[in-house]
Amino acid sequence: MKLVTIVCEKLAREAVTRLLRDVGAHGWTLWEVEGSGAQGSRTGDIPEFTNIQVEVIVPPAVAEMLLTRLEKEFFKRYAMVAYESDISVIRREKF
Amino acid sequence: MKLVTIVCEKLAREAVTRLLRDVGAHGWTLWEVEGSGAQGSRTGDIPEFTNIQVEVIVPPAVAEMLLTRLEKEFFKRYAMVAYESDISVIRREKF
Amino acid sequence: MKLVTIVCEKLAREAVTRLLRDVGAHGWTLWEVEGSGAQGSRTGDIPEFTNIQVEVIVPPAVAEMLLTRLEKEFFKRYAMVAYESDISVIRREKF
Amino acid sequence: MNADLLQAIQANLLSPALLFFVLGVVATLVKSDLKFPEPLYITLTIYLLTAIGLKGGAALSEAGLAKVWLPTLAGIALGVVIPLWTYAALRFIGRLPAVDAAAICAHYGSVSAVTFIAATNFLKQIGQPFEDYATAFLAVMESPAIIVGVMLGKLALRREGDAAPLGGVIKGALHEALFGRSVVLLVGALAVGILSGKKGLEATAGFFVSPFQGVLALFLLEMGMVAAKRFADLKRVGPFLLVFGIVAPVLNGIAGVLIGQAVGLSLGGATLFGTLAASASYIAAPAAIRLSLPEANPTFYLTAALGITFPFNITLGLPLYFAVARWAFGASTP
Amino acid sequence: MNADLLQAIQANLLSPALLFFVLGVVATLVKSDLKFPEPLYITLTIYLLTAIGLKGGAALSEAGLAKVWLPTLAGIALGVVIPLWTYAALRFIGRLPAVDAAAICAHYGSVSAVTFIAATNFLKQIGQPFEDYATAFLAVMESPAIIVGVMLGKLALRREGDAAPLGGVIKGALHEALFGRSVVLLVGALAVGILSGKKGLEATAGFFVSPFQGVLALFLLEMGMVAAKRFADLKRVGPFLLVFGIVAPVLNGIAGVLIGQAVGLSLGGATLFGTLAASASYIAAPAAIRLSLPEANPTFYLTAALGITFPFNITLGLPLYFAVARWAFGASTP
Amino acid sequence: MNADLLQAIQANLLSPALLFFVLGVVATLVKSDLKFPEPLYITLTIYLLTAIGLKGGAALSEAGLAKVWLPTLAGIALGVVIPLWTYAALRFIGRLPAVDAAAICAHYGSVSAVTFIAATNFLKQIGQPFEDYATAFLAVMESPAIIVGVMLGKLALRREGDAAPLGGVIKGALHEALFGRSVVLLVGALAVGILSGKKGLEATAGFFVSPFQGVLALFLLEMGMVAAKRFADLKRVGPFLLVFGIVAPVLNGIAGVLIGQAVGLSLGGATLFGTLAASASYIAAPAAIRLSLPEANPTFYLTAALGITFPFNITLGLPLYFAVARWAFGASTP
Ligand SMILES: Nc1ncnc2c1ncn2[C@@H]1O[C@H](COP(=O)(O)O)[C@@H](O)[C@H]1O
Ligand SMILES: Nc1ncnc2c1ncn2[C@@H]1O[C@H](COP(=O)(O)O)[C@@H](O)[C@H]1O
Ligand SMILES: Nc1ncnc2c1ncn2[C@@H]1O[C@H](COP(=O)(O)O)[C@@H](O)[C@H]1O
Ligand code: NA
Ligand code: NA
Ligand code: NA
Repeated sequence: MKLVTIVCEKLAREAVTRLLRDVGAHGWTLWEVEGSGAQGSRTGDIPEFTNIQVEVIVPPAVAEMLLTRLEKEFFKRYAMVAYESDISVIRREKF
Repeated sequence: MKLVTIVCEKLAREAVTRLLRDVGAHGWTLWEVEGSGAQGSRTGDIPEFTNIQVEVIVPPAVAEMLLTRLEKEFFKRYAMVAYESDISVIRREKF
Repeated sequence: MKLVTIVCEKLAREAVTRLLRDVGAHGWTLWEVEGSGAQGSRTGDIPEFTNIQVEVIVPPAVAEMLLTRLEKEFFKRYAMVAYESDISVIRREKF
Repeated sequence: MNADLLQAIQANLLSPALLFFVLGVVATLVKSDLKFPEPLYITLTIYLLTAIGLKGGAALSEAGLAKVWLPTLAGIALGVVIPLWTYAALRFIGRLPAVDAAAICAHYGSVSAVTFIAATNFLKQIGQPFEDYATAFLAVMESPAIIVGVMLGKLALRREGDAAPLGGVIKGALHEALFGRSVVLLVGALAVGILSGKKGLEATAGFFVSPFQGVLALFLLEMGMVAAKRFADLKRVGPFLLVFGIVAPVLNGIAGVLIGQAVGLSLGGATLFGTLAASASYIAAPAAIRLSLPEANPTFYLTAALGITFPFNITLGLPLYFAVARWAFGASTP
Repeated sequence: MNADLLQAIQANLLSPALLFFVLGVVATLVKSDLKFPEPLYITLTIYLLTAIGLKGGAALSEAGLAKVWLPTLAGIALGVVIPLWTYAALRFIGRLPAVDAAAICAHYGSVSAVTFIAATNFLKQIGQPFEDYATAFLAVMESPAIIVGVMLGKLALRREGDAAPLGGVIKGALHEALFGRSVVLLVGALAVGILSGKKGLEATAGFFVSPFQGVLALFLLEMGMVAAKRFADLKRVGPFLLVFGIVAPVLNGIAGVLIGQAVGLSLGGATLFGTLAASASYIAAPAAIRLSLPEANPTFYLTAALGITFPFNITLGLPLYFAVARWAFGASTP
Repeated sequence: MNADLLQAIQANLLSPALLFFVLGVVATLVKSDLKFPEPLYITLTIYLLTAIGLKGGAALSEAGLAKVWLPTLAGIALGVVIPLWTYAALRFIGRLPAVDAAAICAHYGSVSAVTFIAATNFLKQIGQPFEDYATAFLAVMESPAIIVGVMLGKLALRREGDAAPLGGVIKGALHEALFGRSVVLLVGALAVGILSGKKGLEATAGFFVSPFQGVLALFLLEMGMVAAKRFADLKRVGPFLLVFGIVAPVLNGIAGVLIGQAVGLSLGGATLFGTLAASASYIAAPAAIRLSLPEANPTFYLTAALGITFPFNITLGLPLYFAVARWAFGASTP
């Protein structure tokens, strides 16, 4: 299985979770983070300047599709970073 | 070394950390997250509907034991997801 | 690409982010966590007893340098754990 | 009588607290991005419990034990009896699995602090005096039902072949029932109120008394959102639980009012006693049950307690229990 | 007149609220580790919006609709006209990209609740009466400009070849403009205030009224830090936007005062009306724009609204709009 | 005299603030899941510091500088002398490592705002007047000891062969000591209070004054939990530090009272001055020391300051310093 991690501004939350449903993820985990990157530092004190980190467990094919669509549709619009890594889950059938 | 990640409802916290001690983990890291999965969305606004994410660094043998016990004892009872991944730590002797 | 994860006490935050800039990381992501380890449990209720988790995406060479400097300069001073893992990012040129 | 009830309902529904509750429901239904952060929810809970505990304790220190011991015992008895009859109803009429019936009956036997507070608010709104030390009944009624419910559930699991040692689980449930955060805050603040007395309350009244009703209104805004999020689960729990979520509090509420009168409480006090009997816990019980009876399905008990009974009680239930009390006390129209 | 203005400026700058704002700016500039956690920021926002809504609603329920409909319509009209003229200025004088101009004009056409609250605070400080129901104008002026701005931006993107269906985006923007958290809280609390009336406000005054000015001071401490963090971006937005961030509110403010007078508001009310016109949204608009016009660069609109216009308005703007109102009303030195 | 002391102790222990502190200790000892979220802790800290700063500043603006400069200088002097003698004691009697002695002495030379606030609360409780501008002494006494302690520590590390450049570290420590969040809030709010004066305080009294004692009570509930969590470390710090954690504040407290009297303070003011000398910092100092002297073991200084001295001071210390002041001023039983 793949774990896809997305770090992006909080205001993109709706758009990101909608995409996750679109590509067929069965669940996700999300929390608020602070960050610093090319688009300045996001200090986490007011909602307009907070990031979220989203982690989603998906099969490799879905991971690929997800990353492709993030690159095409999101990267020029939102402050965002995304990557995937290998994990081994219990209850594979769940994802 | 292995990093075992557990995402589960906050109310399982005591039970999970007890298990970690049981299997011999020397430490853990934990924070609150929101989530969505088979058992509905956990919106993070009141403690009854919040998740926690627990990350624990353990040797491979311990990781295996931990995941087995999670599967046997926890999965039918709690909203939960668990997986392991490979990491390389500094100060291996610590874990 | 490498993902370096650092879990340390919140009071080391300034020192850690300074180090990240020093070794040439282009960004980082950070949030507050609770933890338990060799130096006792950090309960996350007051800033003096909270941890942060820092995640930073860097090329392998930078990751190595970062971990080496953490080991040399930070580990005897601060409650801290650090490890690296392999990830594949989109937009490699960013990091 | 009917006109009285309507008037009481109207007075209740037009209070800021209730209107904010409705606003919370509406905000969720229109999918607003309004959301209370968890630390705010916890802070409001801490505030409401300590404030009511402190006031109740100060009142206790004035009233003395003589007036309080009988209704206190009655409250504990109710906390044992309510889970027993509701368990039977859920199991044999509702045909729910034993462990779910046990979990639900623990919630209905235990009490909801916020419902109690809303009731004091309602009585204040309509100018009906009540015993301020009634908080003590709230405090003693939180735990017994949880322990009864957990024991019923564990016995059922045993019969189904679960060999887990009972002792440890009961100990855990006892600990949670006695030292869970809501019980500790409430009982602790009661003790602080008793020890520091009227003088202590006066010194801190600018924080614990004057802003109280406004804080309650803000909290009910959040509770409206929390309750409305459970509405989606209403179809999942089946028609029996929907009916149960309204009939059980009404029956418990009427019984509570009558018992309250029998043990010597005033009209206002009996209304509060009825409200306690009618209310279903959604802070102490869910935490304790999740820890001690994780086999029970939370959708059932949370939806019933939060999605049905809580909204019913704070909107129509309170005026109803008050009307019952007025009828029982033979009171004439004021 | 000049002396009056100076005196008003001084009264404003020496109020605790303004001084705490300056403290926030200083704390950021000296790189202190002082930081408000996000839940506190959100809590303060919720408090201020519900408190002002409740008060406004109670005032509305006394004043009646007859007095309110004309200025309300005027407010909505301003919310449509301001984004149009500012869009033209940003586009053709400032030569900004169309989508950025659209985003910015939405912020200046919409309103800042905190600036409005600071204005009521200022009027209270100097003893100038005003219409308490003015909150209603704040409520209706939040959304129209956002919708106008999003439509302008989407039309521009179309011309540039973006083929995304307009309908969905406008629907999303409408939803955010009507049900975004600040609008829901403000309109909802207004409704609560109207329904529960003076009695409801009195019951909760210990929370929603007496601590209000102090809470505002604390919030402005945070706003000082937030605004000061934008100062670093001032060089990035270019000289035009710097000038725009001060000239636009002044022009809008003067227009607002005169229109306020024309539709029958008092001296204090016209000052508030001018302040609303002058203020730039930094809660409702950024969220809606980020969702509906993510192509626009947030550095532009956030820096202009938060880093320039907000500090200008609450320090010098308020006394200025008041001076304009005094002049318009031909008032003599008090 | 003895009877007086007992009575004062009782008055202190039966105040809601102290009782809530005890409740926090108990909640931790019985392993309740009660927990304050960090944002609430930070919010309470911000509130207490700004409230006390504002009140102190308003008092200063009335009193004028003439009355304040001498005790202020005395306070700074104490902030330099206390770390010197405690360092010597820790090093040569306690035989602690130099860097740990340096870290601890910084905490005892610096001051605890909450202990100070508890002292004002105590004096109010027993009806003893005091100088409201005493907050100014609190403000100036936070930093000097931290700087002294860091310098002592760095010199020690040098002798042990650490070649790190001293300049940078001292600069960092200075920055933290002068611009750390607690100092900025306190000094900033003092300045706001001075500038906005009595009028500003009155306008915000509904937030910064009337709820103050209640907020303190809630905060002490949290502090009770925080302190009790350190109790587990008591055995780890050794018997010397246990004794030091009580003897040092008593000696410093007596010296503080006498010096306070010598520089012209009233009975109440001298009690506060003694409390400041006796108190050990647990907000400003730990942060600064952790950053500038990370080689020091936090278990030592946090356990001593939070686990021993803080609980001692707010329970028995306050009445003791008051008794000393009464004796010094030759006051008869009231
Ligand atoms: N190298 C990095 N390592 C970890 N997180 C990063 C990195 N670069 C950016 N981020 C995160 O991604 C967010 C958006 O990045 P950016 O679009 O570069 O501003 C930042 O606010 C960080 O939270
Ligand atoms: N596919 C997934 N990816 C990431 N997190 C998940 C996924 N599925 C479930 N989770 C997390 O695990 C929690 C429990 O899952 P569940 O038992 O499926 O409701 C959810 O609330 C999420 O936080
Ligand atoms: N085995 C582990 N797995 C995950 N996190 C750990 C582990 N050990 C320590 N930590 C984290 O690192 C922090 C510092 O560790 P220590 O220096 O061992 O006290 C702890 O508070 C935990 O948050
Ligand atoms: Na009940
Ligand atoms: Na405007
Ligand atoms: Na001291």
